[in-house]
Amino acid sequence: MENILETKDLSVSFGEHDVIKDVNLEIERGKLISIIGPNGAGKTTLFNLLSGQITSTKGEIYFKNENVTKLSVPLRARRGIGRSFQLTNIFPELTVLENIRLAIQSSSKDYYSIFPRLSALSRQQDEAKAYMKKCMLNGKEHVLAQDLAHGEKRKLELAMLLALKTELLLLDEPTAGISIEEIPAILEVIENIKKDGMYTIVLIEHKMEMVMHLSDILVVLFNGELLASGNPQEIIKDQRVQTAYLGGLHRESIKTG
Amino acid sequence: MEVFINLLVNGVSTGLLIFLLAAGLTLIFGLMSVLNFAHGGLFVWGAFSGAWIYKETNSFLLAIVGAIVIGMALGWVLERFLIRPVYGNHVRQLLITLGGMLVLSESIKIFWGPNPIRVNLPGWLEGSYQFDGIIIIKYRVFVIVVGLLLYLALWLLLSRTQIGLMIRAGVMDKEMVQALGINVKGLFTFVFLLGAALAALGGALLAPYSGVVFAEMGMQYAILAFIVVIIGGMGSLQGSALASLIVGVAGAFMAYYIPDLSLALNMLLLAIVLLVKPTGLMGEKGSAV
Amino acid sequence: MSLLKLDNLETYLGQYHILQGVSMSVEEGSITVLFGRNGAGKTTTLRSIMGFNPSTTGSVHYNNQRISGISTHLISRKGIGYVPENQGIFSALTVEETLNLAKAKSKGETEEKMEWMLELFPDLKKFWRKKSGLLSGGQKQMLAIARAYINGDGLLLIDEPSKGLSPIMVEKLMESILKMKEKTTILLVEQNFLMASEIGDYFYIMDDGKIVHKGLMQDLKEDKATCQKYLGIA
Amino acid sequence: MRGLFHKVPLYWGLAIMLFMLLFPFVNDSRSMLILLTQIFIFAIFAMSFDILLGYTGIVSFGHCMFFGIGAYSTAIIFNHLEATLLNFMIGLAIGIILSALVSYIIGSLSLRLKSHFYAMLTLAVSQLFLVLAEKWRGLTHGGDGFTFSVPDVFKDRTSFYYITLISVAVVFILLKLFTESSTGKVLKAISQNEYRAEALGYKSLHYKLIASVTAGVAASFSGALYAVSLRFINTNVFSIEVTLDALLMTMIGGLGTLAGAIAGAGIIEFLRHYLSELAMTYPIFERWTIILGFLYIVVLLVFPSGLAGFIKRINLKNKRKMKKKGELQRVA
Repeated sequence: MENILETKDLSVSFGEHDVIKDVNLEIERGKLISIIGPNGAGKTTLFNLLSGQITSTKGEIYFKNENVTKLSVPLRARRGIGRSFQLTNIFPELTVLENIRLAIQSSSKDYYSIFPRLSALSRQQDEAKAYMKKCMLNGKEHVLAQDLAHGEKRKLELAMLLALKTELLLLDEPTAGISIEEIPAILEVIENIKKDGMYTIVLIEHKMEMVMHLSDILVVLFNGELLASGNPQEIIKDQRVQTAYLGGLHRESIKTG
Repeated sequence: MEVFINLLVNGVSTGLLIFLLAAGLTLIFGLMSVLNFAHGGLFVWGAFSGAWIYKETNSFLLAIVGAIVIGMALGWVLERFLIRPVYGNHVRQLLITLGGMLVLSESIKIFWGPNPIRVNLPGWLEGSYQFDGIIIIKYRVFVIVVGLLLYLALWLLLSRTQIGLMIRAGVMDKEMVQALGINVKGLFTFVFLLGAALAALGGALLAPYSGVVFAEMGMQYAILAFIVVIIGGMGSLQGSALASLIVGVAGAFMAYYIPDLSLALNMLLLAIVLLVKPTGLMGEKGSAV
Repeated sequence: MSLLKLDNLETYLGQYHILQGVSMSVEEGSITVLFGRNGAGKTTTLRSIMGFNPSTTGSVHYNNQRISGISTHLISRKGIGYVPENQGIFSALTVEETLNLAKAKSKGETEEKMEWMLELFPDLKKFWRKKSGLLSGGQKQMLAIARAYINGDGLLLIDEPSKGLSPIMVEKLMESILKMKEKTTILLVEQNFLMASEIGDYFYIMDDGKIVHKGLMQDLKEDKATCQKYLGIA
Repeated sequence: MRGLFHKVPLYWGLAIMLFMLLFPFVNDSRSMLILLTQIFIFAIFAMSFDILLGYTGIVSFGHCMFFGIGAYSTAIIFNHLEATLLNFMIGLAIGIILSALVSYIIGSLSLRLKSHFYAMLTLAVSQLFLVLAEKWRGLTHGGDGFTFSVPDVFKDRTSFYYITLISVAVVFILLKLFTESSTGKVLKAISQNEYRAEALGYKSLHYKLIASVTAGVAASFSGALYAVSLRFINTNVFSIEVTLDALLMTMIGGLGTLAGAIAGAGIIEFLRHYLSELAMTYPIFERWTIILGFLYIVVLLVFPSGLAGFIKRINLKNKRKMKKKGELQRVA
């Protein structure tokens, strides 16, 4: 299997503080990778680097063998890197269908058209319905996004990511702020997407049961460095990972630094 | 040479009047990021009430004090009933303060009729000084002196007093100021009233200077003040002072040499600043973009 | 005696139900640490106490007085000092001006408090006339703590002081905070378990907007299972 | 066409259109026809403003400049050339091209700035046009203005009534299609969450430019009709009151609905008509601008979503009530 994403010595520092240090990642297409690590380890920063919200101070990012290190957020989105945020980010006063259509339009060519073309409309409609099905939003076409339940908003967000023809989905805590009853549905959607085989998913998640259940590969980040990566079952038993979580590696880093 | 000096004096005095108007705008914006379109309304109310009180009492001092009191009273009403309900919503602030502006300048016509009214200079400020052919009008010197004194006073207030310290801190982090036990709403009311007083004073000083006052003047000067505030940098007092002088002086020269283009000149200055440094000459808070 | 008492706080941020019934108390003269992962609601708890994000139900009592529902500046004047997560530094004010501002609405022995803070954080004295924006990260944190203490010495709410600081700096700060316990009560939000567990007396753990665990810090250190469940990995 | 028009409003729209078409046969009061014509013209103007404020969230305080550009272009053409329909078309085209250019230039200069700046800048530029119109006396005759003659078909009140009525209908349908198009949806998206729209890959500046040019062109058209209806023009078309009219009409009718703008134009023009009649007996009403100003403030404070929002809220309440009733019945 080819690698969809690779990073080479990726680093970023804010002032004198290194937030991400020489991270080398290789992510295979079609896999689900979870990034874990204690708070402040740099997980969200790593996401920001991958999606282009911030630019690296050192190192490169390759997406489908193309160097995307210097590209802006919209350009990366065009190439297939999409990201969901910790807070849902949809257009509240548009319907579910319109939200998804917006995403489809953006990835198709006819996006400056001033008058609606009916053929394009119905094609988009069908496409949108397919995404809605995959994300279990059937029957909600004409509901305003603001009237959706919380978990459904998350699903809509995922559907929009798919509609953007995203190949690499960066999901930042997809279950945060969602009630316990709604979590299984979100999990099912993520599994649905994964089953398709077309999508590669990178996940930041704190709920360990979920991480263990979903992931093919676990990546542990600590103090901005890649501490370990590999099979989830093995990673979890790693003694260094255990102490890292309790803040115990600080002393070691004092010694080395 | 004579022309040059005269134009300079004219420009500086006009600039300082604009500064009085702009100072309030910029302080209010800096502290609460409220852009008060109605500010020009306070200015024109200051002009009319000052002129009216002077005509009735023949006391220039009383006219100025009265104008300030009326300006502050209107400012209080504005703050309490128009601006407070829409805190934090920029679009509604813009829309509602524009309505406030309209009501303020229209109500002028109810009280003083729709026609411009003439205003006379107080006797002790009439006349001019002459040095070797250079004629300097007394009242302009008076305006310059008052303007400089007020700038100094404002600067002292901001840099030397406790309330100035609170205002400066509030511009940077409103929440933290509250967490230090300071009532930000009260602080804002204070700044708003201060701004209203300055605007009304500016109007009252302008009235005898231009000799005639009219209701539409508020909007005209408000636009000038906005241009000044953007050029100087939103929220910066020094920036506003500098930009006021630039606009005043450049306007005076333009009005003398190419009178038809004087308003275009300000737009040109504005466009250049917006293109080159959208935060203004001395703005650093990054209020633009 | 408990100085601060939260009773069943429920707080919404927009449509998000952040605090879902938070009850806790802080004993006078103690350091209480509030643990929990990102997004658990720790910062919102402090912000609800300060009145920035008032709770919709439930109450906060300080010194047996109800302080929920009144505005922030009045809460502060009861003697509660606050160090926000981003430190809330007034970057264009000097150290001197910042600390003077802290005295403005503070009661009691402000001079004495000021002296003690300068003794505890001599760097502040060194950079007395420097703009606070130019201080280093650690110095800014010292300034924020000193400002909060001078402003209200009854109770200090400190939100993640170790964030973004070097380990040596964190250690120094934690020592200072421990010293401050002599004269004030502290509610500390922290992620760094090993550091915080050394200075804390009591702890609470939050998850998903609820308190899921509480007790003596001593017990938590020995309770590996709880540590792993909420603070580490399963 | 499902989804473009919901059925009920479509029927309502057709019924109102039919009524308006028949109106001159029912009531041939000249003043009523003139008033309605005025309403149609301002309805176009208000709709153009709604594209900016309601659909895209752009606050412009200088919308009168496009109205004025359209009005002056037509008036000046008729002042210099013969009063023929062809010349009207030429004047209209000049106005539209000028407006498109001006809105494009102002927009690309300042739409990337915050709303404050744009509002102020447009206000200042529109005042510049006012000054220009006052100073360029050779072309505009300054503040006194000038009269001109118009083609006969415009002179006849009834035929002009129909021309403006059809104009409103056409502009409404065109703008409705525009707002329902992909571009329109992106505009709506930008007004709700600009950052997110950018993240979807839409360059918001381009879309805002499209909106402001569209609005400028439509406003210019209404200005041309306005000039023709008066057969006279002066610098008043560039005054801030004209912008305020647009604001008031869209705010009262409800933002982002187009139909609301039409209703708002009707309400304001009727109000103005009756207030100025009242002014004959009570001089205080000569200052009706101040009454409109107060009305505007009250609307902003009390009904921020206007008449349309108010109706929507009532509908929603009824729906919820019905839903509740249904649930109760099910429980029972």
